Amino acid sequence: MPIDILYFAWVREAIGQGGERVDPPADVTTVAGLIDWLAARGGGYAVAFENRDRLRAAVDQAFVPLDTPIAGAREVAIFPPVTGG
Amino acid sequence: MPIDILYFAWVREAIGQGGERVDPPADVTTVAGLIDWLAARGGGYAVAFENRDRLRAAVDQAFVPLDTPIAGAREVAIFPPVTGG
Amino acid sequence: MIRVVVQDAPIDLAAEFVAAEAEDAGAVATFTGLVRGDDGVTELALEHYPGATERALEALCEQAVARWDLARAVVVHRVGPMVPGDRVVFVATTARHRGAALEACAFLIDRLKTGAPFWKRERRGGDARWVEARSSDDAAAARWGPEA
Amino acid sequence: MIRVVVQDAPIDLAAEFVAAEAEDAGAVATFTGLVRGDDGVTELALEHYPGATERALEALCEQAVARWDLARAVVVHRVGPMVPGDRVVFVATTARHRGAALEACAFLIDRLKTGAPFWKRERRGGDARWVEARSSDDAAAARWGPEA
Repeated sequence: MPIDILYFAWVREAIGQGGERVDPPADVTTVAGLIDWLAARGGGYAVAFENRDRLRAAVDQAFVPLDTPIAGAREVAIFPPVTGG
Repeated sequence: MPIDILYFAWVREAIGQGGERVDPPADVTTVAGLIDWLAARGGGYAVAFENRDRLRAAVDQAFVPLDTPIAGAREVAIFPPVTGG
Repeated sequence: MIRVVVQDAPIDLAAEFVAAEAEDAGAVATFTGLVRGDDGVTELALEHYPGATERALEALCEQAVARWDLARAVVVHRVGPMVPGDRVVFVATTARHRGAALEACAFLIDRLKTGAPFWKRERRGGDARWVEARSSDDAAAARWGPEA
Repeated sequence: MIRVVVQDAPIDLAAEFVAAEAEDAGAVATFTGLVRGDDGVTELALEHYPGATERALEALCEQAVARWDLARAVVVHRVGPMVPGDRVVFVATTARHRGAALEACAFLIDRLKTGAPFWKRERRGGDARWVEARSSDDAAAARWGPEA
């Protein structure tokens, strides 16, 4: 099932776009699996996703750990730790 | 030596004036002694100074305990606990 | 920089705020106390000890600036008669970091409740009475340690 | 009452303040974060996650209102490019008593530093870099207990 992915801050800059619609294979079941699958594309994806400790995620706009399942998710966001305020 | 005394809040209201210049006898040596000497006048003074626990004082604009000496003081203020802010 | 004002005039929040921001400090914390009308109060009158009040507030601000390395500490306190909704006191602190500004602001309002010579009289219709000091104010002031 | 705004426009402090005062609450605490220019920063740009940002801020305000029985919780956060002196964030809390307003204000600014999707990029002349998350922000947020 297609998923909308959003990228923010330096993740967005490395990948070169703010988001895209993807259709991962059935064996991609978590946010971390999605990141692995995208990183395998190489290029900016490999750069953005090199260090998993520096990545945070949201599924359908709720902050979640990277091992969260993506079954049924419509929107997944991948981004650096937040620095607001 | 004459001392200017100031009264505030309900102390002022009971005594009926905001301040006065007094010249206490030599055996009045502390703020508490000054209060005793004034209370002996009776009337509003007796009412204002009936309960020492409800009185606070300043000597030359610095907050002090009631047993503070008044030797050399130019201004003594007697008032209730503060309720600002 | 320390700014202490005791005034009969209404407190001009916008002017005070803009002045507080002018220090390039990064963090501005403020506290404003207003006259509440929800318990039947129709007028609040504040009496103070001219001269001693300003000295006490300046001493509190000096303590706060030294303890939290503030860029600015401001206390504007109104006196005289006020009605519900009027601002009684405005405290502002500025610092490089938010923790210092927030803590110093809480310190100033807690300490000025017990350490500055103001007395409140509340009027409810025809009945006026002097407000009693509250032990919760003493407790709030005491959590900052011994008074200097 | 909760008010959350994420906007490109400058933050109108006077309007926010007057609105916060309108609740007959007695105590108003505010925190304002400004762009600092003292370490060579010439521009600060804030990126955010539209929709998720507002949800996260509203959830924080709801927690604060419930925990401290607030009359009002306000967060106005600016996004986009800013220069030193510009207001980045304004937090206001109102309550009957000052302790609740002050604590809730500190809670909101601590938590929004770590719990809302904003990212800062600083420019110093020709050099731009994304600001790294700070462990001191995590520590400040953690002192309020586990996140809801």
